[in-house]
Amino acid sequence: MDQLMIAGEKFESRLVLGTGGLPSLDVLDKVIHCSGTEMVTVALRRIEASTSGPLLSVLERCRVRLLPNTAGCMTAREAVLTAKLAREAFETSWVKLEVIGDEHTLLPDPVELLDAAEQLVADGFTVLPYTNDDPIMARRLADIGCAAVMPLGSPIGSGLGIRNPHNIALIREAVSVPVVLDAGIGTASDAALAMELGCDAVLLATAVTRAHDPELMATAMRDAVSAGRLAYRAGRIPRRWHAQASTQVSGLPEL
Amino acid sequence: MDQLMIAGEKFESRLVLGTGGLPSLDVLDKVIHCSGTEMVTVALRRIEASTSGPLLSVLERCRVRLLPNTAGCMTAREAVLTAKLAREAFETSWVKLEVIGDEHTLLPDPVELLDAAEQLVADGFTVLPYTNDDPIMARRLADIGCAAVMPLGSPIGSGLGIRNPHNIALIREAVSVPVVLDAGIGTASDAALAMELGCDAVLLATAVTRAHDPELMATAMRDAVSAGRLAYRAGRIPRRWHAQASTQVSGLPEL
Amino acid sequence: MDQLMIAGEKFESRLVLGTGGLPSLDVLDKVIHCSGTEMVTVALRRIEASTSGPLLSVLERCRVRLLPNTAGCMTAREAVLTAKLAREAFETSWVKLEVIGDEHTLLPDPVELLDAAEQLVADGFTVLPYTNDDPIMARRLADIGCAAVMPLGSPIGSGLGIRNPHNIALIREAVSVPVVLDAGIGTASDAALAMELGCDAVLLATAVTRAHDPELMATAMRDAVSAGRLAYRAGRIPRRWHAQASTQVSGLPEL
Amino acid sequence: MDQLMIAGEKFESRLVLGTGGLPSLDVLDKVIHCSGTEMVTVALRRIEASTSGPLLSVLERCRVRLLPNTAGCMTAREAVLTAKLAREAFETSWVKLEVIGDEHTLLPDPVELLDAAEQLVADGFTVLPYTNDDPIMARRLADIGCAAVMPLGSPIGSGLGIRNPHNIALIREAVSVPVVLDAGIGTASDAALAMELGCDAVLLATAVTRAHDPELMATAMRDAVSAGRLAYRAGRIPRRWHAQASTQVSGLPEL
Amino acid sequence: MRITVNGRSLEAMPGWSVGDLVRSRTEEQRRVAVARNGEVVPRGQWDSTPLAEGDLIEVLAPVAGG
Amino acid sequence: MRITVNGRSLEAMPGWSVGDLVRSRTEEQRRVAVARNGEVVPRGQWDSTPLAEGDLIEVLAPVAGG
Amino acid sequence: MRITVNGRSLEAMPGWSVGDLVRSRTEEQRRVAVARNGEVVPRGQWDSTPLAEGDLIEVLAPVAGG
Amino acid sequence: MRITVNGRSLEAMPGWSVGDLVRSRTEEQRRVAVARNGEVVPRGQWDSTPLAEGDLIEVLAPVAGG
Repeated sequence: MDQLMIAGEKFESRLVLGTGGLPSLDVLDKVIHCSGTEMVTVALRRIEASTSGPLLSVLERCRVRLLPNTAGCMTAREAVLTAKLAREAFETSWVKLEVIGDEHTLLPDPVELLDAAEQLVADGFTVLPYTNDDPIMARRLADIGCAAVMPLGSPIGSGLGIRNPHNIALIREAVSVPVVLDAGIGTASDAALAMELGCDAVLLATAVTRAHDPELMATAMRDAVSAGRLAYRAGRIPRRWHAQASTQVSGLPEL
Repeated sequence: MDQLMIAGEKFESRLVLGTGGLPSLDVLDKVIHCSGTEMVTVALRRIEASTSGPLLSVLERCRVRLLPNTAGCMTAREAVLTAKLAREAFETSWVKLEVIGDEHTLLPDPVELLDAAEQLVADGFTVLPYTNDDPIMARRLADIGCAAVMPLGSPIGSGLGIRNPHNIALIREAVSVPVVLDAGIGTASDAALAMELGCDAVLLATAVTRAHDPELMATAMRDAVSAGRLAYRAGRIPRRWHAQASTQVSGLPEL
Repeated sequence: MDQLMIAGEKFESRLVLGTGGLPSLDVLDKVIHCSGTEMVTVALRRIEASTSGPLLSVLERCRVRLLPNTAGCMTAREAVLTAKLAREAFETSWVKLEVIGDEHTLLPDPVELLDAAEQLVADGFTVLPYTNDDPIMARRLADIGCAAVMPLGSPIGSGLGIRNPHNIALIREAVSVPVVLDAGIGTASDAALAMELGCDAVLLATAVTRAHDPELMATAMRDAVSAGRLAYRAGRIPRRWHAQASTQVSGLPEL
Repeated sequence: MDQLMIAGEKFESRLVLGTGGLPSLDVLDKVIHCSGTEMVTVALRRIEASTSGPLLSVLERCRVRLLPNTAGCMTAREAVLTAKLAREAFETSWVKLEVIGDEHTLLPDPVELLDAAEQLVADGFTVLPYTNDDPIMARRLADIGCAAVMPLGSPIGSGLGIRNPHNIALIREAVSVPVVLDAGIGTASDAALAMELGCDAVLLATAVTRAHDPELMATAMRDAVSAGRLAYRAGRIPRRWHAQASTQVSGLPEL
Repeated sequence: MRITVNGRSLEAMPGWSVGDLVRSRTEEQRRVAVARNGEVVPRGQWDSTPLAEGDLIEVLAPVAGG
Repeated sequence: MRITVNGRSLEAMPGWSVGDLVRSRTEEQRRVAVARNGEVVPRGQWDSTPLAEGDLIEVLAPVAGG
Repeated sequence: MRITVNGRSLEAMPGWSVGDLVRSRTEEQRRVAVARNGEVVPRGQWDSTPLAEGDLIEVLAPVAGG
Repeated sequence: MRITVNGRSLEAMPGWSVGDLVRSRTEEQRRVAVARNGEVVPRGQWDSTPLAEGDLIEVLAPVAGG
């Protein structure tokens, strides 16, 4: 079988789902079900602002692995502390490591990210860093012991898709850990393309949660990730400048 | 249910499969099965060059609708006669109308195509013309009574995907008959994109039959067409220049 | 010298300028001067709506060739009559032949266009047809005696640039008459790309006349057309997947 | 006048030329002359491998500013030492800072680059760092006192152009120092696009030095940079989904 | 005698020619073109072409164009 | 009687019909179509259509197609 | 004894522990995490961790996240 | 006295300075830079810098560069 393996854990689904942005939590279980995901991201906020009750009952019912994020952190210190608090709250040492460098673009800060990743790896965390699409950064993150690298396609929530497919392909060449395309996916073909470029999985939230019909889009993304992965494994035809007949020319009658 | 309707016929699958280019016919039924298609294209050639036996037994076993093409014809006269011969041979009045203007690009000739389409419509055929991606041509073909229009993404067998998505979207605006993206699909994300642009179906051959693993690619295309259609119906998020947080900012702790 | 030759006429400039859309005619001569153009398009309208006086004095002062268009015509009959009226008014048998198929997209109607082109060629006109980007149509127009073919990059005034560079390159392969990229240019790099694809000239109006600063943009387009043409002649480097050092590696010190 | 200002120095030309890759130095002065550049990059190698004589006589005759690079360095230490040696040899404190992370892609290493940049700025160098296209990295380089940032369009010598125009535009928003697009330019339209995105200058070598005709391509690049800059200043038209007539509709006759 | 000129119906003086009509519309006759009932009337025939009941006339002049 | 079948010239038996010709080429006549001098010969008329001197015949059968 | 909890200053009961504070905020203590002066307070130490003058406390709970 | 110059080991004359070494390599000393054991030797100190056993010397000169 063609399973995804991250840090020794097996996954049938190659779609990681972010839960943020849904109009209401009522549809969360349906969305998770339609997407076929086995891992969803969650976060921590001050208890007054939290919605833990409904959220967690759904997530437990769905039996999905929780992947806490460090969204909103802008320094390694904040991110490391947030990861430790998440380990307490969610009883998992897995973390989607986000260290943001700018509030408009929400792009990751490479310096703070590497610093936080090193500290967390040293502390025994399974670190999945949200990074830019720079192959050198990806290799550095893999070299310091991250369990996967999660390059962006475009800014979080922008729906701009994969702006630089060449870099994603170079990242796939550069590291041996799983590559998870994270951020920027807008629609199904973006997710399929990510997989065709050799990504091992796709992480998305907004594309589903803020779609006009989140359930339909969740199903679309399930199929898109499957389609892209199968196409990658199937080996696509080469691109040609001119045409190539798909019906034999031999035996063409003279009419 | 979200069915495709062409000339009053209902289809569950939105993938039309060309059968040309397979290394051997042994895998044809597997490929058809994996693709989930309900309609495949076939052609006529001189009997010495034909492979009718195995081909037809497979196609009959698979219970798929046959869509004869007029591949190789360069004039309206040849195409009309070929369509009539196909009606005899395959006992169907449906035809994928191809009138080629150039042997390198295999691009359709708009003048001969319109001429042939008018004659065949008048003769009671259900005409599905392979056309360029010009919205005006598409409207003309629809106006003269074609059952669908089948604009190209790029040259046949080129695997260049959809070179002009804008035109495909304009064609979707311009006609009320089904739009079937025909020719140029190279991989799964191309097929998904076609559906996201509003196409009602995708017709492809080479992308599957000449893939390294045709069965896997057939499955990929099945999922890609499904994904693209669902995404189209689900309503994608808008594109944004900057980012939009997918985790709430309210309640962010001060750490 | 690298001159453009259309119907036996030599041009130093490869930029044809449309005059429509300027905020006022006061800047027309400056714009023409900055662009370096030697041929501008003009039109005929009912005399009450016309602005002939100032327009023509400017154009005569600039000593540019006039290229009347048939903008607004939707049938071959209208276009042929308009061309003949323009021949009377402007005393030239050159015509930019436009036959529009749709008022939203202003895309050319291939059937009416071919009909009108044949009639005008037979009547001794020098016909420069505005056509879609279909290589087969371009070849047909050349075959019936058009002096050049003018494929679109994208819809008139859309500023969407060249949506299908592949087709433009195929047109360049398909015909021996000059290829003039007409319609859709939004900015300088679009015009440069047109020339790099092998076009012999670029025709644009809106990109300059509706720019925030038409004079600056006219200069930009002059340089862009020159740059693209020179790059085409210079022979660009091949594209590589990986890098190639631009500083020699031999003699690298050990520091 | 629209001058480029870097570290208090004024430049009329916005094209910085790399001298590596020429078939022979005989054409160097012609290439420099055609390009109109006022600043060229040079390097240091072991004296046995050097070509200093002819090179320097040409460069002195051309009266261009020399910009030594640190090409080939893979650590901050090597790069800093190389910069200091270049300061000795070329009697300039300006440096194109390159610290490469990978020999296949020659992509910059963000960690070593920041380290080297900080040391060199502290030592009084005018640092122009070759960086990836990450807006956060660009801002960090600007914040530590670099005189400009030089993001890549694509890998050195690849000719793949600007793979991620969105990031280049975001970098332009993110920093106040000059942005010089460095690496990846393949042809004229790439250089024009860089300027249209708001870059203050373009640095290229291979596109000119390895072109089939370096002199012609140098002229092309001069015009392309000018065209792109003028278009940026002129303010391009908005993109529209549909068309906008460039000839007035009022007064259209009924023919 | 009723004719239509540039889409407007009007009463033409009896005996008027196309030339009279054009002159009544503009002093500057260079660059003007005239269509009568779907046919070009060449400048040289303006004065020898009488207007007739029901004529559809278009008198056109240059404008800037794309 | 010389005729051309699928591009090759041959001598046809006197009195032969299109049906005879088809049967001489294949047992499996389902899915076969015949053109004679640029016209379709419907299956039902194969036996009642005699071959004539100079006939251009195309006997076609299915192949995989794109 | 003044402390700051989730950004708001308040008067804490003398002798209160972190555990007392958490319980005063929610019945559901599963999935809750507490930071005190920039350090995690593990669940097991809540009750043995007294609050002190000027403590900066963050009491956090799950939310949906991207 | 063995030293390494531009990657090649060689026997240096006793008492030689960096300046002597450079002059032995090239007449044109403008635009030349020298590193000794990972440090720049400024032109002004070439003659006052004696070579020592085991020195790692790089003598560099300009090349075209990207």
